[in-house]
Amino acid sequence: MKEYFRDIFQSIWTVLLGMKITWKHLFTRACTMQYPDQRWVLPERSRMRLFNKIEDCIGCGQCVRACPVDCIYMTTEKRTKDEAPVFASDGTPIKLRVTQFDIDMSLCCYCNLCTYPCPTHCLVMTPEYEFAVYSKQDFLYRFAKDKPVAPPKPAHHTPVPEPAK
Amino acid sequence: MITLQHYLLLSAALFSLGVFGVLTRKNAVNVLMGIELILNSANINLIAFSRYSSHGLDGQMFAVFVIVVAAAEVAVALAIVLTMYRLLKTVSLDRADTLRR
Amino acid sequence: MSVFDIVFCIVALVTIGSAAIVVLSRSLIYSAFALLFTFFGVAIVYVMLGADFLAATQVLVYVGGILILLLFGVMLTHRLYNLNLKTETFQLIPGLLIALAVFTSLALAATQTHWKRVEKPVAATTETIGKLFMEEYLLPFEIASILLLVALIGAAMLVRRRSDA
Amino acid sequence: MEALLKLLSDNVAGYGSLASPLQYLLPMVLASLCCIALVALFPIVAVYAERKVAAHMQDRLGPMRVGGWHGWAQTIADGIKLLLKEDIIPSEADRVLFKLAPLVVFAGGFASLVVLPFGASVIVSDLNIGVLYVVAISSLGVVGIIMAGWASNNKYALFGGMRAAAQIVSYEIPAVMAILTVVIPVGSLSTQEIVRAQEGGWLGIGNWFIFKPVTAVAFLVYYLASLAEVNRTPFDIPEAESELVAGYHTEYSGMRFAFFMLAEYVNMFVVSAIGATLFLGGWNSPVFGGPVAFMLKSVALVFVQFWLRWTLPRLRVDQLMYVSWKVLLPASFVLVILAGALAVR
Amino acid sequence: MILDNLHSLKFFLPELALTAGILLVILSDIALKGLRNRLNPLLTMVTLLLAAWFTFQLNDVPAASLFHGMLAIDGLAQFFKLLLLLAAALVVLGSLHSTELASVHQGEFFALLLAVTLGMVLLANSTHLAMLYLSLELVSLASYIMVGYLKTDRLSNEASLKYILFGAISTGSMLYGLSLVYGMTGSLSLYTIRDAFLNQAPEGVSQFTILLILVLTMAGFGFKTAVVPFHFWCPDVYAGAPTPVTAFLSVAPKAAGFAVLLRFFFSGMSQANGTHWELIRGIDWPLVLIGLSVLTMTLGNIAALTQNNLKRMLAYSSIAHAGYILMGSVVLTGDGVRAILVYLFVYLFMNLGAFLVVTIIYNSDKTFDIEDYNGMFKRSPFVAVAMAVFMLSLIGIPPFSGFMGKLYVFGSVIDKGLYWFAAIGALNAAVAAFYYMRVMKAMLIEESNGSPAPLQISFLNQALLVALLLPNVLLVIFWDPIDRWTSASARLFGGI
Amino acid sequence: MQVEAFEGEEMILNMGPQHPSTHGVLRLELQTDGEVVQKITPHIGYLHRCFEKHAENVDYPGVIPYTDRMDYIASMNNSLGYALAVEKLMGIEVNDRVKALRVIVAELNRIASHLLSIGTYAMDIGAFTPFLHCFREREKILDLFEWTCGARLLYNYNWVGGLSHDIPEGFVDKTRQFMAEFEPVIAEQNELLSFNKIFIERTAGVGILGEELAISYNVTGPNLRGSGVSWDLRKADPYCGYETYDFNVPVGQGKFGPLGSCWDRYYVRVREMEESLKILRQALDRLPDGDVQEKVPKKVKPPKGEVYGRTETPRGELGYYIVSDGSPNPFRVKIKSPCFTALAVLPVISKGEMVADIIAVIGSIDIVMGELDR
Amino acid sequence: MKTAPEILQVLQAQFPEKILKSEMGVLDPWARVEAGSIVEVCSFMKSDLNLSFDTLACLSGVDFKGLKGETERLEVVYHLFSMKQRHKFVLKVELPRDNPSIGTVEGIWAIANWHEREAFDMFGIRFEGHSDLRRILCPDDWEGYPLRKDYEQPETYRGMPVRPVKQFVEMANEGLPVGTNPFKA
Repeated sequence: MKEYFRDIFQSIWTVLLGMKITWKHLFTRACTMQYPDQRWVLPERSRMRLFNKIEDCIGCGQCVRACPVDCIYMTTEKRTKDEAPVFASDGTPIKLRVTQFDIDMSLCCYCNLCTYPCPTHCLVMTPEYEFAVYSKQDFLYRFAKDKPVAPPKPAHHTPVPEPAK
Repeated sequence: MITLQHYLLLSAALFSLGVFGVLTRKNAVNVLMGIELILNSANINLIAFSRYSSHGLDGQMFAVFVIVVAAAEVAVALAIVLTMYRLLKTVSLDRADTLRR
Repeated sequence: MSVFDIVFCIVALVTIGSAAIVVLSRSLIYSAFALLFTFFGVAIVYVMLGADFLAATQVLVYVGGILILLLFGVMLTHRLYNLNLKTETFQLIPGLLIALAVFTSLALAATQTHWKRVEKPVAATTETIGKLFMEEYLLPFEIASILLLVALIGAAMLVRRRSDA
Repeated sequence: MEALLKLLSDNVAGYGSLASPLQYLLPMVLASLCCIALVALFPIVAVYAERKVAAHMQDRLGPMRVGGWHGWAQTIADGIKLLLKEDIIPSEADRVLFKLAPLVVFAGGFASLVVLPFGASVIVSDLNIGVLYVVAISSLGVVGIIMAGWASNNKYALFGGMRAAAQIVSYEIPAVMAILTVVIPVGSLSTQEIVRAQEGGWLGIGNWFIFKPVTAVAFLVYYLASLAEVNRTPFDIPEAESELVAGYHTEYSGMRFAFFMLAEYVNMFVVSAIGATLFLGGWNSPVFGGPVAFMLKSVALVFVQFWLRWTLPRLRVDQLMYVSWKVLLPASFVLVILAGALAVR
Repeated sequence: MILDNLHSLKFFLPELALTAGILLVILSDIALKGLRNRLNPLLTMVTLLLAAWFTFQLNDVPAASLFHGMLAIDGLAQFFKLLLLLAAALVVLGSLHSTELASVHQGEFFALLLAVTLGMVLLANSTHLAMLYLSLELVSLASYIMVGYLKTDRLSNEASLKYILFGAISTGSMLYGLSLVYGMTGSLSLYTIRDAFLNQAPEGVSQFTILLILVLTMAGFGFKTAVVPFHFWCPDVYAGAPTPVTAFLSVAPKAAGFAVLLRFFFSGMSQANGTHWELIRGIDWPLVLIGLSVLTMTLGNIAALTQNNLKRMLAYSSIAHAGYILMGSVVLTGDGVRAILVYLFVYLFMNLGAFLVVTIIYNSDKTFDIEDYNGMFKRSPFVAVAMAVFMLSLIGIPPFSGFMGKLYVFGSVIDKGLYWFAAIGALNAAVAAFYYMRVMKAMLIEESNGSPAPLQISFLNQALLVALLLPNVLLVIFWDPIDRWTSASARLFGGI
Repeated sequence: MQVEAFEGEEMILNMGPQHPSTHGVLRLELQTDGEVVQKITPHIGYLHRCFEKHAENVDYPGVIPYTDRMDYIASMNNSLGYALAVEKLMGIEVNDRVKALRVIVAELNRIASHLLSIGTYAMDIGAFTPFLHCFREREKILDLFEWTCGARLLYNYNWVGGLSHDIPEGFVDKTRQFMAEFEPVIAEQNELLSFNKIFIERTAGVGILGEELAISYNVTGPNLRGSGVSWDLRKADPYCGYETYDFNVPVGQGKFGPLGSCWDRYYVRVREMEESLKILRQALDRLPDGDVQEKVPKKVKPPKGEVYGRTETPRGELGYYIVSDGSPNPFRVKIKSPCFTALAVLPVISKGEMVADIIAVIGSIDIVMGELDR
Repeated sequence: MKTAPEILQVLQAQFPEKILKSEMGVLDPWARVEAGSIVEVCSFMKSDLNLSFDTLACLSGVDFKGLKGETERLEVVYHLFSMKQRHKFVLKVELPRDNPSIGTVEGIWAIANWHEREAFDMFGIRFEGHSDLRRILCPDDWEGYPLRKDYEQPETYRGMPVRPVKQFVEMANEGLPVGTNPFKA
């Protein structure tokens, strides 16, 4: 019997306590950010959109190997001796012509693993986060500017997951 | 002009529909619905007569009791029907024939 | 024909029509929901007969109590999720004949008899009913409460799962 | 309505010479138009208010875009969206009942407005069984809820419908008992009579039933029971989204869903208004009486419903029944007996 | 003399005692978990005794109408009160050692039994249609539950389902009939109804409507008394219900049903005139009852002939007895009413006795089949002989009290000159002898086909059996007080 | 003719895979009798990506983004476990700064995970406001993470032999500020939710998980501690220098109703947040200098062998069984998921409870389907 | 608390013939048990008061195929821990790759139920006596055992393609108008 009334009292009391808290919050400042009007300033390390400065790319393919989800596709061909030497902005000579540098952003897992091994730091993740597109196909980013001179080889493509040999 | 007879005819119709339901339906709950129709028809009678009675509200008082009894009756009947369902997994009256066998 | 008459005709039609659905419909659940309209129609008939308290009681008890009980009865006594709760009928023709005979005789009685009747104005009934309950009808009132108690205990006893002997 | 009739016949020349049915018809139509306006407008405002209240209690802002200032037009936009949405009926559902159910639920709430005393003469019809009428007519909604739950052909919906029915039926009893504690001293079921009985007193509020010992507790009982009757937290088990998805209206969308929402908010208003009528003095007020005071009181009670909803978790279905049968019911019995004893004295 | 509520209370003590008993039993069932199994029967018995004592106290008060004309207190009321209380007490004792009931929780059982008793007492005395309907429903509702008390038993459950469906339909029809009565007379009180009929112009009373009312209302009374054609429920319910409940139903509600039948037709539809009643305005209700009576006893007896289940056989036999009892009601004389009372009184002992034997044998053998009763004499001569006495009494063989009931009933009919009616009755009694004899033959003469282990009978049941045997044997010898009591009791308020 | 026991109305209720409170794509097949659940059959695998197969096809560092995606609520802890396991296999010992930073991010992530768990649990029970209050605090932690490693959810921060980034300038102060703001929130949530009578009624006494049962089902983490077993890998099998921190292991006490109920499990999480704050404070105080990437190998190629590494994630013991064949790709990686074992015990502890209780139990064992299905 | 060699000693004393091989010097010392007696060994390890391995932390299948210097086989690895004694041990069982079958330890540690279902699902190892050996992560009608080294992923499942029909890059290489350089502008 005593317990019965204690339970009733406790119910009412804890409900009142809770109501006190919500009442207090009714007048605290909201933490919402009004997104398109106010904008988040992302820290510089933010990993959002991949960008490749193709001019600096030496076609080493380290990023392709590092990518755990195989979303980077690269085709290169050797520059012939007679072509004028090309240098990346940090002075690295570019021996390969990158005829295809595609990143399928719809597959990217934003792990950043591709950018670390890049010797010329041309592949970076930018803090740019508004890159929605109307068509999913547009998530295939094609960076390569050079057209292939040699007959095209089949693209380096590893389906995910790769079946065991 | 609506007169007493109209109400009585309405109640007669309800009563016979109730009797029809009671006689023809196999489902116990459905039979209960027929019984409710019968009780309602009697209540219409009582209240109609009360409207045209010379003194007092006897008919209405009686009707109140009928409503009360109807509620109690339905509660008990449904309890029995529910028990039957638990035992036989059906409420069809033609399955309730163990007693005849 | 006055407005009153028209209303009565409509109400009577709805009442009888839905009552017919109750007893004729092959779907149990339709029968149950048709009862709603029957009960409501009857309540409106009460109002037209000047029994406003009775009308409210009718709605309260029949719609709020009995109909819900019946609905629960329907749902608890069938495989819950079987949408076509079809029920069978038997002895359709004899039943029809008997019902017709009953209706004819009741209708005859209703129309042929000289009922005792006086024309009197409609008056509010609630207070009178209240007084009657406390005076002339005190005993039935008390007996009705015992009846309800017995029904309550009995019904609870019957549906209780464990018989805590 | 009677007041409206009088107003018309007093001020409109020749009104009295109209045919008698017409004479009654016009105020009837006017009154129902007012009710429809209330039914349509109140949920729009209340939904917006609830979202704002909820948002601020959660340190959010809530709708801020539609219509400019603090997103005031959000619910209007939502309403339009609901109206324009495709009308989906599950293929295995029972079409007739599925379509009928929202109307039945809505009718229950709508019909209750008839006896709400907005002001001394602002009432559709001062029935002498007013309170009983509200209690009776509100049971219509339960049937509609079961209908919706059944017709959807969805287990969750049916679960919700059955729970709702059981819940509303069991909480009706303490609610009615609590109402009785007011009816007994007043001696009338008419809502206007009850309001008039609370006139005057200390500071103009001393006669309100909430300031009297027995009825104050009764108010608590009534308010809790009414929360359960309109399925609000902590008693929102029929539509508990974490268990039953959305309860009986899981399968509803578009217009029909809007009807359920309207009915829910109208019901919230009705129970609050009845609470205000019975316990808070109705349109009585020391400062300014009439419809404004009545609405303010009702809205305040509605606000408390919001407040509780955004504060509390919900009970389990058996605990719900426990609260009804073992806490509220005995309490209300005691209260009725006390009220009767006081009335006799 | 019509009394108001407050002044009625002191004449209402038996019923008050019963009400208090119901509440106490329920409370003790809830509150005293440890004690309740022993306390509840005790409480019930005390309640019944107290009620009986209060009834005795009221024996000499003048006839009156209580609670604004709701109830009558008169000789008939006193008689039925005592009869019903006695039946209830005997059934309480008989149910204590019933294995059927032992399997379920019994707290509610006694509350229900008291409720039925209260309902019956009120039913027997009510003179107001609302009161009549309510008390009828109280009796019915509680007995529906009692019939279905063995809720895990299919038979019991089916019996109660049939009972409640038939009951609801019958009482619904009766209600419709009552509403027509109200319409014709504008009143619900039986006395005012009679006055209204008396004062009505002859052409105002439509014979057709009256007939309709009689048929519809008889549906209700006939249901309670198990009169053909409202008897369909009876065999199934008697067979399915727990045996003590069957015993109770076969005696007490039947008696109450006859009581209310007497009240309705005698107080409400006829006018007392010296030693007999006169029909008013051509309401020839006995005509209907004669037909029903003949039908009832004939059908009941013929159906009983073919039964192998003793409970079903007793059910049909009880239908037949209802037919005999109904004979007393059609003669419109005080003797007829007294015959009914006498018959009900002796029927109580013989029928309860027979059912007690059934209970005892079921306790050990778990059977109701007559063939399984073979060789009972070897196993327990006492039980076999007792059963024989009850059977002989039921037939109406002279030294036993059953004979007195038949004597009074047939006598009253012959008195009125209805020789053919009496002849039908006698013929029926002869037919009935066949199936009663069959039971006796099985128990006394036939050889046992199973193990002839001696029957185990508890001391309580033995004592009870003796208590039921004695009236059957001795009443004829000490008949005088019974004769005086019944003739004093056959007196309705506002009647003769 | 006597039927001994009633059979109730049995019906099958499908809860999930799309249901508001199954915490992802869990499907439970409930066999109910009215509101009471008689039998529960969990059906999992809706989120199955075959992580273990993936892991065999990428090199060791490439597995880390995948581990992040298992328990996406507590990615830091997942990758930490993997990194530690591989380091153990390769015999790399990282410097103290890396250790301390790993502790800091792991504990921050633990708080974030528990906040989400508590918040969604409140929502399961029907209280919406605590959910958003918890999320508000969680966002602050995610801000810190984003600042540190550039991502809010899937960090790829713990590398084999080091960390991807050092903490940014001012991180310590920001974290201290967060801690100062966060501590009163715990008390407030306790008042608003934990000690609310309705909440207690809903959770205490429901889904009792006994000690024996828990150990037999290898239930770990807060679920195990909720049953009163003081077992925490940070104490029992320390890693990252946890043995040098001073903190307690909160266990369930059965304060309301029997021990091991939903409330106990819930409240263990609340108190663990306080303990995490304690650890954080010590770690921030001592944070030594050093290069977080000094040991990061260019080519991760562990020797032939195998290792079973386990860490205490917010959900319990997360084990990595790694078999190396000496090549750059792992030969076999098997995850022992704490959610897996917790869900396995669900049918046992919630049998005979009501449908609404199932929600409470699911919420209290705090499963993440990403980790469960892998 | 016992060290691994001590545990091994106890085991060897108890089951002299059943312990086929063991390695102690590694990170997680292990012992290989004869496949037929794993239930026996496990129940001993749980019930023995000195060992009291009360929990099965992990049960893994490993498919040794295509590994130089190793016989082709399936292994079931039991990681056992004792919460009371705070020590650990690893048991291994060797099974043939075709039609592997072993007794269930479900009766010893309840969690084995799910772990064994997973091993069955992924490797096709049958656990004899298991109460409910169904697939757990894959759909019931999935074909093949995904974690076996020679598993070939099916092209379709119930008519649905299992992997994307075509990657965007393939479409681009075929000259379809797919993809842009969003940074061109």
